Order: sequence, then structure tokens, then C-alpha cells
Amino acid sequence: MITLAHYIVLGAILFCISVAGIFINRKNVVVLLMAIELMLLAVNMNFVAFSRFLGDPSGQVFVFFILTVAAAETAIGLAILVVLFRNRSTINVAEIDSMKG
Amino acid sequence: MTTISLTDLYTLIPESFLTLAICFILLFDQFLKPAQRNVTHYLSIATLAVTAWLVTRHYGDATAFGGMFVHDGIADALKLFVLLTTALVFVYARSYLADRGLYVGEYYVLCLFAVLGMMFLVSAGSLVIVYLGLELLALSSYALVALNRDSPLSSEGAMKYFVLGALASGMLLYGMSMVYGATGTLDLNKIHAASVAATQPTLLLFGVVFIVVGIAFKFGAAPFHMWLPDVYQGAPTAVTVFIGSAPKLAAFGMAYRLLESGLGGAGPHWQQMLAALAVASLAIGNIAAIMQSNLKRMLAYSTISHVGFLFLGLVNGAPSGYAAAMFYAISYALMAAVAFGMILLLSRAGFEAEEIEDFKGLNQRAPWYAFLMSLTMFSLAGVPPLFGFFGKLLVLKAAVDSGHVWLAIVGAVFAIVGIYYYLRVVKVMYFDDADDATPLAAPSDAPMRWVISVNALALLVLGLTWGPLYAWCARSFGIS
Amino acid sequence: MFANWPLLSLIIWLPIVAAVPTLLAGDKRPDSARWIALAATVLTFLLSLAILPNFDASSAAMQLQEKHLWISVLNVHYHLGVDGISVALVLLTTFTSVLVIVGAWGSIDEKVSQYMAAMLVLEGLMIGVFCAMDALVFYVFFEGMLIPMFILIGVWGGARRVYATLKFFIYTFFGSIFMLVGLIYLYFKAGSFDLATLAQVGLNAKEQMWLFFAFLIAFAVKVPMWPVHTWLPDAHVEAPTGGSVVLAAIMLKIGGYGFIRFSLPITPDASFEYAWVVIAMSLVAVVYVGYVALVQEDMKKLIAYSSIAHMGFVTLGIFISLALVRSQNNELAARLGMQGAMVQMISHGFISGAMFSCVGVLYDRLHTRMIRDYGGVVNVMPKFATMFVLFAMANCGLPGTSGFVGEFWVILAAFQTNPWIAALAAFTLIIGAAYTLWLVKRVIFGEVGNDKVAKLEDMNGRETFVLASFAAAVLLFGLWPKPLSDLMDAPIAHLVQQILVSKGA
Amino acid sequence: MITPKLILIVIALAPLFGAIVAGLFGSRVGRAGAHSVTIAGVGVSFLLSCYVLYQLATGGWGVFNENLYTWFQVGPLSANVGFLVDRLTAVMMVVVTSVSLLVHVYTIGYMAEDPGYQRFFSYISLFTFSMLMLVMSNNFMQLFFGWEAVGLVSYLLIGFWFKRPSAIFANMKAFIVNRVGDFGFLLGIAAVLYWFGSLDYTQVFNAAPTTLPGKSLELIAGHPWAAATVIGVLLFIGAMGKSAQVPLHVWLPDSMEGPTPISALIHAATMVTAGIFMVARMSPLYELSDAALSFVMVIGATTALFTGLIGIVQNDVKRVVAYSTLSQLGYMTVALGVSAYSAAIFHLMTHAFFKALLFLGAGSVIIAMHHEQDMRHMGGLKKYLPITFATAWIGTLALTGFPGFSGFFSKDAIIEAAHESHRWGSGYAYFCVLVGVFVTALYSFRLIYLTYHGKERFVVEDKHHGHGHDAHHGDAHDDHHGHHEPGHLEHAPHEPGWVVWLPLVLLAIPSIVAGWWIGPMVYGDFFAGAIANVHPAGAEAAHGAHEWHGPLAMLVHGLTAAPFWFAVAGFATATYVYLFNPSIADKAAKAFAPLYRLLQNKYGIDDLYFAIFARGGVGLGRGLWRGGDVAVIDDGIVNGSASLVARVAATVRRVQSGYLYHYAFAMIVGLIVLLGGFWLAAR
Repeated sequence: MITLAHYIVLGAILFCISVAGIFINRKNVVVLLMAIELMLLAVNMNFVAFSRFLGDPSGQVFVFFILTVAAAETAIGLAILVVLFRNRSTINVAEIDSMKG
Repeated sequence: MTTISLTDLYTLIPESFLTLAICFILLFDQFLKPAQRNVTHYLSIATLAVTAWLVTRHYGDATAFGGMFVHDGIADALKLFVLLTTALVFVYARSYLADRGLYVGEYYVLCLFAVLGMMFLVSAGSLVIVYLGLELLALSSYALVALNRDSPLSSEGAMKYFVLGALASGMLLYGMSMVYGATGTLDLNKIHAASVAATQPTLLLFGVVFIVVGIAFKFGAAPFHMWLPDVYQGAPTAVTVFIGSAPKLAAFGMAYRLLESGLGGAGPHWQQMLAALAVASLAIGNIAAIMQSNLKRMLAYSTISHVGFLFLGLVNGAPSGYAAAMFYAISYALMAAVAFGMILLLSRAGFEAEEIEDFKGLNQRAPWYAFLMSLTMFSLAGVPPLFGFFGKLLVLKAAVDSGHVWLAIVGAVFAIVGIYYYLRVVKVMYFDDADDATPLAAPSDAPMRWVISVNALALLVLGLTWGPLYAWCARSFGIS
Repeated sequence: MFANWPLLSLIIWLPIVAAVPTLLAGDKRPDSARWIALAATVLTFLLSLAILPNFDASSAAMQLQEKHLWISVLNVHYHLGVDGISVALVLLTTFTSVLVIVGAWGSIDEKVSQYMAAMLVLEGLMIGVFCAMDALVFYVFFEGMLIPMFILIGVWGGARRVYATLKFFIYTFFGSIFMLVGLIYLYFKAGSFDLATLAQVGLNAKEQMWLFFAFLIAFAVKVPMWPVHTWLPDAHVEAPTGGSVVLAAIMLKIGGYGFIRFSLPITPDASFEYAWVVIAMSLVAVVYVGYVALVQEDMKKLIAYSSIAHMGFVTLGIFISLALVRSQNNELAARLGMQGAMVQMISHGFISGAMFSCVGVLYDRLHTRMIRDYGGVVNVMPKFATMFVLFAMANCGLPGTSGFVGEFWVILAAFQTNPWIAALAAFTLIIGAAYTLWLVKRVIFGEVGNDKVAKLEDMNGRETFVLASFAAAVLLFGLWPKPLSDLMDAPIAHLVQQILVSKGA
Repeated sequence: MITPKLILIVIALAPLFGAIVAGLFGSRVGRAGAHSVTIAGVGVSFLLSCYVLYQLATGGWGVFNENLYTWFQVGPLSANVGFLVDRLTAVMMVVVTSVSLLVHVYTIGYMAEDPGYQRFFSYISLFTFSMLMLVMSNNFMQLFFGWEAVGLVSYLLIGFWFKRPSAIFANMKAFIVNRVGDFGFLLGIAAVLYWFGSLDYTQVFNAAPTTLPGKSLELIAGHPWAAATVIGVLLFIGAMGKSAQVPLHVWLPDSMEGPTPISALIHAATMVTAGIFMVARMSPLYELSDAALSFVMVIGATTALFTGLIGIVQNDVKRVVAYSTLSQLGYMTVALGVSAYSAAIFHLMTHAFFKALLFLGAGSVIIAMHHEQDMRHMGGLKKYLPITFATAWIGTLALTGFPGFSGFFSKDAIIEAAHESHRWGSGYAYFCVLVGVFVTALYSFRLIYLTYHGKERFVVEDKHHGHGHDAHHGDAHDDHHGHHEPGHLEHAPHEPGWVVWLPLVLLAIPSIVAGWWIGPMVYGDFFAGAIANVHPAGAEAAHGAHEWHGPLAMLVHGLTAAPFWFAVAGFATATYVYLFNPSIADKAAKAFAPLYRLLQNKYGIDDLYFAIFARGGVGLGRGLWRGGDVAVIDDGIVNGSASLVARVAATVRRVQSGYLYHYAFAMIVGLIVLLGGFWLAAR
């Protein structure tokens, strides 16, 4: 029997993985983008599960919006990535530290 | 679900107009030669003006789309100031953009989209609208920061902004999902009712934490502030002036919508969190700003400290506190506009007046602008009789009113620390000798000269006559 | 004829508004800037004199009141009014300002218009402080003053001016910000910033304690009292002459004035309970700072330290009076001490202003303030030396000069609480004479110190006018201080009555 | 309408007017103008003072006590400026104005060559005004005003030759030491206000017998002091400063750096006696405290004897007279201490005349010797300066108490009173004053012999190349102290002009005859009402009055009394040592080297004070400044907190590393902290 709690925990795990991906990853910016996508998926998981459990469709509607926005977000992220690579010739996260202090 | 009626659209006239106008500008700009970019410029400003006019025309409480869109005094006031600030930004930015080959339609379109996002954000009656407005603002901002495609700093800033912004909206969404799970609705009013009743307090409060994090990020409150200095510094100043001013108003609107309209029942919880964030922001913002040599970066840290002050108003959790915070946000937006605007004013082709050292001896070279800049600095520092002081007064009062006297004292202590770096700018302008004492060539952009003068003097004038403005804020929150 | 004029607003805003044309005159037309500034200050002085015929000194009430709603939502009023204490301080301000403008005539050559404008703004704000009847209005003027002063020291100051002016600003800001929190708390309790209302609001012991210390920090820094006095010597040393004069003659008085307007009426019980703190700090100021003054090598620093010591009498007098009226119910002696403190404020205004002007006269000639660079000035500047000795004597409290009056009454009143307090206070007779006369000996007397001193020229007409005006005031109020005591007696009697009443809630 | 009030106002203000004219308009009125106007002013004061004294003495006027104007008013308490003129005041007024007038005249000659001529006249007139304000005062505030004002003028006059390092050191020393006295004086006034609630003499004196007894003050917990004692001692500390009583006597010898006329006027005849006058004036208060009077007596006795001893070893002609003044002031103080106030005032008066005479005579010698003051370079001057010589002898005889001279009567009255007194310490006092007579005679005649008798110890170099004493005239910034080699003169000394010798003659007369008024002034009730305990029914002085059979009887009696023989012994010793056998002096100095050195060093008190108070004060100040202000407050707290903030800021900057993952990590940490807080709150 899979209860709401299982979904919530799954969502939480996904969320944690994505968060960990963001701050543990020191190599590639693209991994960051993937981690962000994962995080949104975790949220979507929650919304869908709650929506289903509560019998309220608005959560699922929200998920559609999130998916759409996530697409746009990724597009912009990739665009920035391209610009960054053009300027710095690297997408290594550990090298992007010209501004600090 | 109710049906979508004409009255719903009628309520949305300003936003609808703005959307259409943006689309028009986007298309129209494609047909303009670079030399004709002024048309876009003025068209954008006109769009803002008309939108503002429409906002004033529809002043009054109303909701649309089943409460998803809220039209009230708070939203209207915030919208008007967002529009005003953006207009100022456009005026200040033009010659800077032109000098650097950034005088492109995208700047205006992206800014206007961000404005649209902000307008929805402050009018949000549902978590969905909050999210959409926020993302519209955020995505435009990411792009704006990267506007100068040839600048490594610019793209680095944009990347940091983007990743952290996405992380923050992820957290916000995660919180929203919890709140949704706890209350079963996305409608803020219903969430409010549910939060008061608190059927699922643990889940709800768990969500509240994440939502607070999302809000804190948008404001740039410590410890969710790390993006802010890098973005402010990295972005072209014409963009910094924008993201440093108007979005604070929107962030306030978002905070109000989410925390008060939505999660008012959990007030005691998020108030404590905000208090902690306020202390952290005051401390980190003020202390880190001291060591900065880059003016934009210093102002970024100063922003963080101002957010700390603004939170003192939110911590109050009562209408007078929100009014104070809103007043503070407005005053800050106006001050930030001048401060960054002054950097724009002093920069010229091939020269960024970003370093504090660049202001050396400004009093000898351009006494008038030195005077205006020092007014701004004293205002930011919160020295009466300038505008900035009264914002501080009101938020400190809000903190005291809600029994957080200790918080007011913390604010006071860090205001002392903070005064130092503002004074440093004045010191550099007035007490140091310029390396090059030739009088500064008056900027060719006459409207900018006038507008920035009026903007800066307004800090003094509003300092003496801030009563009506505060009354307006107070009225928005139902205080007569 | 002035009865229906908003006199107070006029004298506050006239100089501030006059700063605009002064500034517009620009650096290319320094003389127009000077004349505008002079005209504005003289006019302000005359208008401030016009207060007197319209003022009833026998009444303790706030007079010439102006009250306009400022911030309706917060019930804040632009509320001005004066009693005898304020009038005395306002007149001191307007009088000194004229002399400062005249004194700057020859000694400020760079950025004249800005200097004059800053002075004018400063004057207006200082007058505002003394006229404000609303705590917020007071605070705005109180803090606003910092800006022009910051600029004055920083732009026209000496070598370490940046350090000095930042120290000045931050120190003072440090003090006042806590007062702001205190005022906000009071507003929370009273729903108003009106000083009269705040004096009525009931406060329990703990609240009073916190508020008292908030006010204490603010005003102690301003006075300044030991141990928060160290900004003053630096600020004075680096400030241009006019800045020093204003700082010493007027700004420091705002601290003493604040104690009378805020600490005593609003937190009488805490003031009494912690009076010993203030009294101890004042006595330290008199003795410790006296010794420190003795060894200074910079004339301005020496005078600055002597200012601290003299201002110690102001705080001592105020809190001695409180102790007298509270613990002995000795109202008369309390009034005496309070009068002493107030007269000391006025008198110190004249004397310190004059002393700094004197140093300015020398500095304008040799561009050094070091005592060792002078010696035997009397040989070449007899007129100046006469003035200097006169003010030096006033500085050590010689009877017949105004410097005596305040110290005399404060010591007499102090004796009534505890002879040892009086004894420590009276120690100023010795140490004050020692540091002042040693200064005189090294600077004024003796053989001509060096070639530069030998070439000094005596004061010109302008400088003579400034110092003679101060001298006239010093002697007038030394030989006949009754006008002052009459002016301030009623409000002081009222205040003494007021602090007698506990307001514990 | 000539009222007493108007007369008194004129008396006080006439010298002030002169001072203002000479001081502010000195260059316009010129030298002659300056001295004319000041002399006229003081002359008017003198004549009117005589008139006032006459009126009061003959009963033409009653006691005048009226306020002129209110100086300060707080509620019912007012401090006024006003005059209380009774016989005591009138005597003081006449003494002050007469000596002042003569000194004014004398100054014309003495300061003839000085560039600061007008200034000098201005100062001495100002002094006269201040002194009159002091003695005529009817309240404590004005008393203090006059008290300090005379101190100011003294300060200005000691430092009159402001180029001399010694002069400007001496004047500062004088002022500050006086301030030590004023410290007590002011506290005394404070005590008066405390117990009486008034500063008015009459009110205080009238209330004293009922108010003070039984009142006390615990200055140290558990040790109550009687109110009268507190007041008496504190006020007397003021007198100790002004009247140069041990241990505050150190300034007076140094004050001789000033021009001689002011040594005569201020530092001998009038100002230094202000303390005596004050105690006499306060006699109604002092009478209430035996302890205070004992204190006064012991201090006075010590001063009388021990400062006199120093006078024996001084070589500077003025310093000998200065120590003699100290000693005589001690006599007066002893008189006060034994409640013989009128005797003190009487001695004050006679002393004023003969001491002024001695000083002016010394000044005459100094002029003649071209500002040579060292007696070792004098000798045999009697043939050059016959008038000065004669008057000096008169003064000396008066000082040593030669029967028939004024000093005899006044001093004998004091010694007698001390002898009769039973107050604690009176035995010591009697011993001191008695031995003091011997000492007085010794140093006085030593002075006479060394100066006027014996061989000439100077050389007259009759060089005729214009390097006379006129040589100074051209140089406005002249250092008045000639740069001659000691003991070398260009011209033979000669008697200066009439302006110098006339005052000597005029002072010689009262020096001889003033004593004959002792009957009414000391043993009569001349001062009744002005001085407490003046009446024959009083204690000590009354005892003397019991045996009072007129001055002639006193004279006859005096020839057989101890003091006379002490004086004779002093005279004989001086005559033998300094006139007939000068080498003995040196031998004695060597034989008693430690004692000699002790006296030379003035018991080391000056050095001790300098080390403790001057050096110690500067050291303390430096310590407090460097250690307290600079190190602890500024560097420690103020700049310390600034640098603390800077250090924290540096750390905060390091946290802002620029790395994305650090930023994200910070956010996560923030989130976790908030969650933790929430978890804690939820628990």
C-alpha cells in the first residue's frame, strides 16, 4: 500500500538529491541545470500526490504551469551557459569566482 | 469554478495593456534602425506612464478570476511605484546603454516583462499567480543581467543569479506544495482561513519555512543574499539600477501576499524567522559593506542591510508594520535609483564609475552631483531630515510596537556600523582631492540630469513632507 | 510688532533658506557668499532678539508656540516653542553665528560659498533643536546638524580631518540612535512624540532605567562626558576655527539641554536613581580631564579638554539638583544648582567660542596650533594678548567673568548634597587655573619664541570685533548675570517641581 | 544729591575709571595722562575714604549696609553687589587708598623708564578698585569677587615684566597657589550657604549664634565636625592662600619678581592682608569655634617664626622684606587665632605703613643701584641716599617694635594677647611670636647694615659713553633687568626724585605715630559691632584692656617686658655680626651649614611642591591622557571596536568566496537553521 507519506518522502528525497547536486557538484554547470530540473520534479511529485490525495485538481494545474516555466527556465539557463562559455571558455563551476568578497 | 466575465478582464486592464504594449514594442523595435532606438525608449516610458494612469483609473478593491488576481490599494500603490521607479531607471540608463552598444530593444522589453511580472506578483491572490509573477520577473532579470554578452562578469553574475534563483524558486515551490498539501487550496484567502484553523500545523509550518526562504532570497536577506553582491557588480549598471530598485517593491508585495494574505495564521512562526533573518541581514550587510571598494558591490551589501530593516516592519505582523515596511521599500527604491543612477551619470564610454575611488574630489569637479550623491548617501544612512531616516524610524517603531525592542536595538547598533561606509563615499567626494581636477563635463543627457536632480532632491523634500506618503501606505493597509 | 509672526520658524528657516543663494553665489564670487551669509545671520540675530519683548520671562510655559500637523497618521506635529532656557540658548546660537561668519571672513578662502552655506544650515538646525517641542522634530534637528558639521570639519579641517570628522559623526550617531529607539518606545507608550505628553506618561522603574540610559548615551556623547568624550579633542583640533567655535559654543550645549528636556522630565525616577553615575562621570570630567588638559601640546586640544571639564559642571549641576530635590526636598538649592548648570552652558558658549577664536587668530597667521611654536606673543600682539588673558581668566572661572557664575553656584549647590562632591568639583579652581595659565605662560608671555612669532601682526579690525564681542558678553554676564537667571528661573523652578514628582507606574 | 551711597560708589569706581582710561586708552592719553588720571582717581578715593572714616569714627554716619544691584537671583535667594561700611571697612579703605596713592606717586619715578608705564598704572588702579570691592563687600559672593580680582591683578603685576622667565613662572605660581586657598575659601562659602541659606554678612552673622551650634558635618563617616569649625577652617584656607600662611606661603617670596611698587602695595600692605581682614570680618563665625581658632593660631605662629628665619639668610633686598612680610602676617594671624581681632587689624594697619615704607625704600635703593637687588653688592649707601636711609631706619624700628614706634604697640598687643590666651596651642604661639621678635630684629638690622652701612661693595665705573640708564629708552621691547655685571654701576647712586622720596617721608610719619591710636582701636570699642569680641567684656583682649592705662604706660611697661629684650638681643646680634664683624656671618653659615642650607632651601617646601604638584601633576596628566584617553578609550574601545568590525568584515568577505556551491551551501545552511528553529519551536 503506497500512502501519501511515501510520495512525500520520495519528493523529499528527490529534493535533497537535487539540493545536494547543486552544492556538492564542483565541476559542471550543466549538472546544476539538471539538479534544478530534478528539484522541480520533486515539487511536481508533491503537488500531484497532494492533488490526488485531496481530490483537488488545482494542484495538478499548478504542475502544468511549473513544467512550462521550467522549460523556459532551462532555456534561459542554457542561454546564459552559452554566453558564459563564450566569455570564459569554461563551464567549470570552480572557476567561476572572479567576483567575491 | 466561476466563469470568466468581462469584469475580470476589466480589473486587469493595466496588466492587459502592458502586455499588449510590450508585444507591440517587441515587434516594433525590430523595424527600427539603431539610430532610432530613442523611439523605443520613449515608447517604453510612455507605456509605463499609460499603465500607471490606468492603474490610477482603476483604483479600488476588486478581485478577478475567482480571487486569483487581487486588486487593492496595496497592489495599486506598489504598482505605481514600480512603474515610477522603472521609468526613472529608463531615463537614467539610456546614455549608459548607448555608450556601450547595449542600447537595444531587448533591454526595454525585458524590463517591461519584469514589470509585468511584478505587477502580477503584487496582485497575486493565488500561489499560482505568485509563482508565475515571480518567474516572469526572475527570468527577465536573469536575461537582463546577461545583457552585455561580451562581459565575463556579466555572464558570471547571470549564471550565479540563475542557479541560485532557480534553487530558491525550487524551495519556494516546495514550500507551496507543503502548504497546498496542508490546506488543500492554492487560493491565498482560503489558505489564510486554513492557516488560522491550522488543521495540519506541522506540514503547514514546514511549508512556511520554505516559503520564507523563497521570499528571503527574493529580497536578498542573509543568508540567502550571496547572489546579490555578485549580480549587482556583474550586471551592467543600467541593469543593476533596475534590479536594485523596483523588485524590492515587488518582493515586499510577494511577502505580504504570501505571509499575511496567505499564511497570516502562522504569523508568530514566520515572524520569528524573519526576525532572525533581519538580524543576520543587518549584521552581514552592514559589516561586509565596510570593506568594499566597488561602489556597486557596497550598495549591494547596503541593500542587504536595508532588507534587514524592512523585515523589522514585516516582523511586526500588523497593518502598521506592513505600512512601515512598504514605506521603507518605496523609500529604498527611490534612494537606490539615485545611487545607481549617479554611477550611470558619472560613467562614460569606456569608463565605469564603479569604484568608490572614482568619486574622488567630485565636489571640485561637479559640486551639484556631489551634493546630490551626498544627499543620497545620508538618506541611505538614515540621517534626518532625509527620506531614508523616516523609513528607518517607521520600521524601528514597528519593531518596538510588536514588542521586539531588542530587534530595534540591534537595528540601531548596525545602523551605526552602516553609517561608516556611506560616509566614506561622502568623504571621498568632499574631502579628497580629485586626481583629475578638471570640471566634469555635464552629461549630455539633459532629461537624465533633470530627473536625477529631482529624484535626489525628492529625498530631501520627502524627508520634510513624508506624511502624505505614509498616510497613503497606511491607508492601503486599512489604517486611517 | 512681531507678536503675530512665527518668529521661531523664521529664525530657524531664514538661515537655512539663505544657504541656497549663498551656495548659488558659488566659489567664483566669494564675497557675495560672505555678505549673504552675514546678512542672514545678522537678520536672524535681530529676529531672535525680537523674541525678548514678546516673551514673558516670569512664566515657565512654552511661549511663542507654533503647532502644525506634520504627520497626521502618527500624530506628529511641527511644534515649536520656547521657555527661558531655550531663549537663552537660541540667543547664544544666533549671537555666536554672527561672530563665526565674521570670523570666517578672512580665514576661509577656499570654497567660501559652501562653508558659509554649511554654517547657515547648521545655525538653523541648532536653533531648531532649542525650539522643538516635539521629540521627533527635535531628533530631526539634532541629527541633521551632524551633516553640515561633518562637512565643515572634513572639508576645511586640518591634516587628520577625515579621521576626526568620521569619529565625530559616528560617535554622535552612536549616541543618538539609542535615543531614537527610546523615543520610539515612548511613542509606543504615549502615542505621541509631544514632549509635554511624554513628560506625563507613566513608566515603571525598568522602563525608566532603559530610557534613562538611552538618553544618557545620546546626551553624554554630545556634552561630551567622560568616558565618551574622546571625539571632541580630535574634532576640535581638526575643525576650522568656525567649526570649533560652533561645536564648543553651541553644539555641546545641546547635550546639557537634552538632559533637561528629556532625561529629567521623562525619566525622573531613573535619573535620580542613577544620578550618582552622572555625578561620578562629571567629577571625573572635572578632575581627570583637567589633568589631561594640563599636558596637551596642541592649543586646541587643550581648550577642547578644558571644554569637557567645564561641561562637567553642567551635568554635575543638573544631577546634583535632582539629588537635592529628591533626597532632601531642598528645592531652592536644586534651583540654584540647575541655574548654575544653565548659566555655565551659556557662559561656556561665550568663553570657549572666544578661546577657539583666539586660537584661530594665531592659526591664521602661523598655521600651527602647537604650543611650542609660540611664545612671547604679547610682545608683538599686545591687543590680542590682552584678549587672550581675559578669556583665559574667564576660562579658569575668575569672578567678574561669566565663567565664574556657573561654577560658583554648582559648587555651592553640590556642597549641600555632599561636601566631597563639592570639593572635587572645586578642584577645578586649581587644575583649571593650572592648565589655562600654563598655556598663557607658554604662548603669550616670555621672550619672543621664534622668528615667525616676531613677525606676527596684531589683530585686525575684524578679529578685534569678534573677540571684543565675546569679551563684552563674558564680562556682562560675569558682572551682572541676573538677566540670565531671571530668564531661566521660571522654567527651572517648574522643572524642579516636575522632577520632584515620581512617575512610577 | 550727595548721599553716603554715592560717596561709596565714587570711592570704588574712581580707581576703576582711572584703570580703564589708562589701560584701554593708554597710548592716547600718554604717560602723563595715565598717571594723572589714575592718581586723581585714587586720590579722590583716598580723600573720600578719609571722610567716611571721619564720619564713622565721629558717629556722623551709622553703619552703611546697602545693596547696589542684584547680581543673581534664584527664587528668594539673591546674591547682591553691595557695600557694608563700618569702622573696620573704613580703616581698611583708608589704609588701602592711602598706600595706593603713595605708591601711585612713587611709581612715576620708579617706572619712569619702563615701556609699560600706562599699563602699570592701569593695573595698580585696577587693584585698588578690586581691593576696595573686597573690603567694602557686604556679602560672601562679592568678597570672593574682590578676593579673586586682587589675585588677578597680582598675577598680572608679578608677571609685569613678562619677558623674564622667572617673572612669568612666579605669577603663575602665585595664582595657582592662591587658587589652592580659594578652593577652601569657596567651599567655606558653600558651607555658609548650606547652613545659613544666605550669603549676606548681616544675615549670616545675626543668625550664627543660633544656627551653628549643634550643627555638624560628617566629612568622614563617624567623625562629625562642628559646623562653625568646618566653616572657619575652610574660610581660613582661603586666607592662608591670600595671606601666604604656611604651607601656602611659597608664592609670596617669588612674587618679588614684580616691580617694587606692587611689592609694597599688594604683597605687603594690602592684598596679602585680605586674609586677615576676612577673618576679622568673619569674627562672629570664628568666635563659635575654638578649634578653628586654634588652627588659625598654630598656622599663624608657625608662619611667624619659620618664615622669619628664612629671611635671615636671604641676600636679595626685596626677598628679605618679603619674608619679613610673611612673618608679620603670621603675627596678625596669631592675633586672630587668639581672638584679638582688633589687634590683628591694628597690626595690619601699622604694618601696611611701615612695610610699604620698607619696600619703597628698597625700591629706591634698587633704582639707585640700577636694578641691582643683591645686598652683597651694596653697602655704605647712607651717604648717597640720605632720605631713603633715614626712612629705612624708621621703618625698621617700627618693624622691630622699637618702643614708641607704631610696630611696638601693635606687635606688643599681639604678643600680650597670645600670652594671655588659654586656647589650645597658645603656648606654642606665644613661643613663636616671642622668638619671632628676635628673628625680626636680626634680619631687619642685617638688611639695614648690609645696605646702608659698612663698606661699599660696588664699583662705580664712570664711563661716559652714553651707556647710562637712559640707554634703555629707545628700545620698546626692553628687558628691564639690566645686563650689568653685578656690582658695577655706571653712575654713583643718588637719591631719586621727589616722587620717590616724598612717599617715603609720608609713609614714615604714620610708621612712627600710628601706634598711638592703639587705645581706642585695640583696647577701646572702636570696632564694636564690626568685630566680634571687641568689647572689654571679651576674653583675651579684654584681659589686656583691664590693665590698659594708655599708650604711655604701655610704652613704659614695654621697656621691661620680654619682647623688648628679645628685640634688643636681635639688634645686638645683628649689629655685632653685620656691622662690626662681618666675617662672623660667613663663619656661622659654615658652622651651621645644614641649618643654613635648610633655610636657604626654604625648608625644601618649594622643591617638594614642585616635584609633587607640578611634575606630579604633569606626570599624572600624561599618564591619564596616554593611558586612559588614548590607550584605553580611543585605541582600546573606540578604534578597537572599529577594528573589530573590520576583522569581522574580513571574515565575512572570505565567506563570500565567489563560488556558486558555497553560495548554495549558505542557502541550505540557512534553510536548515530555519527548519531547526521551527523544529525546536514545534517541540
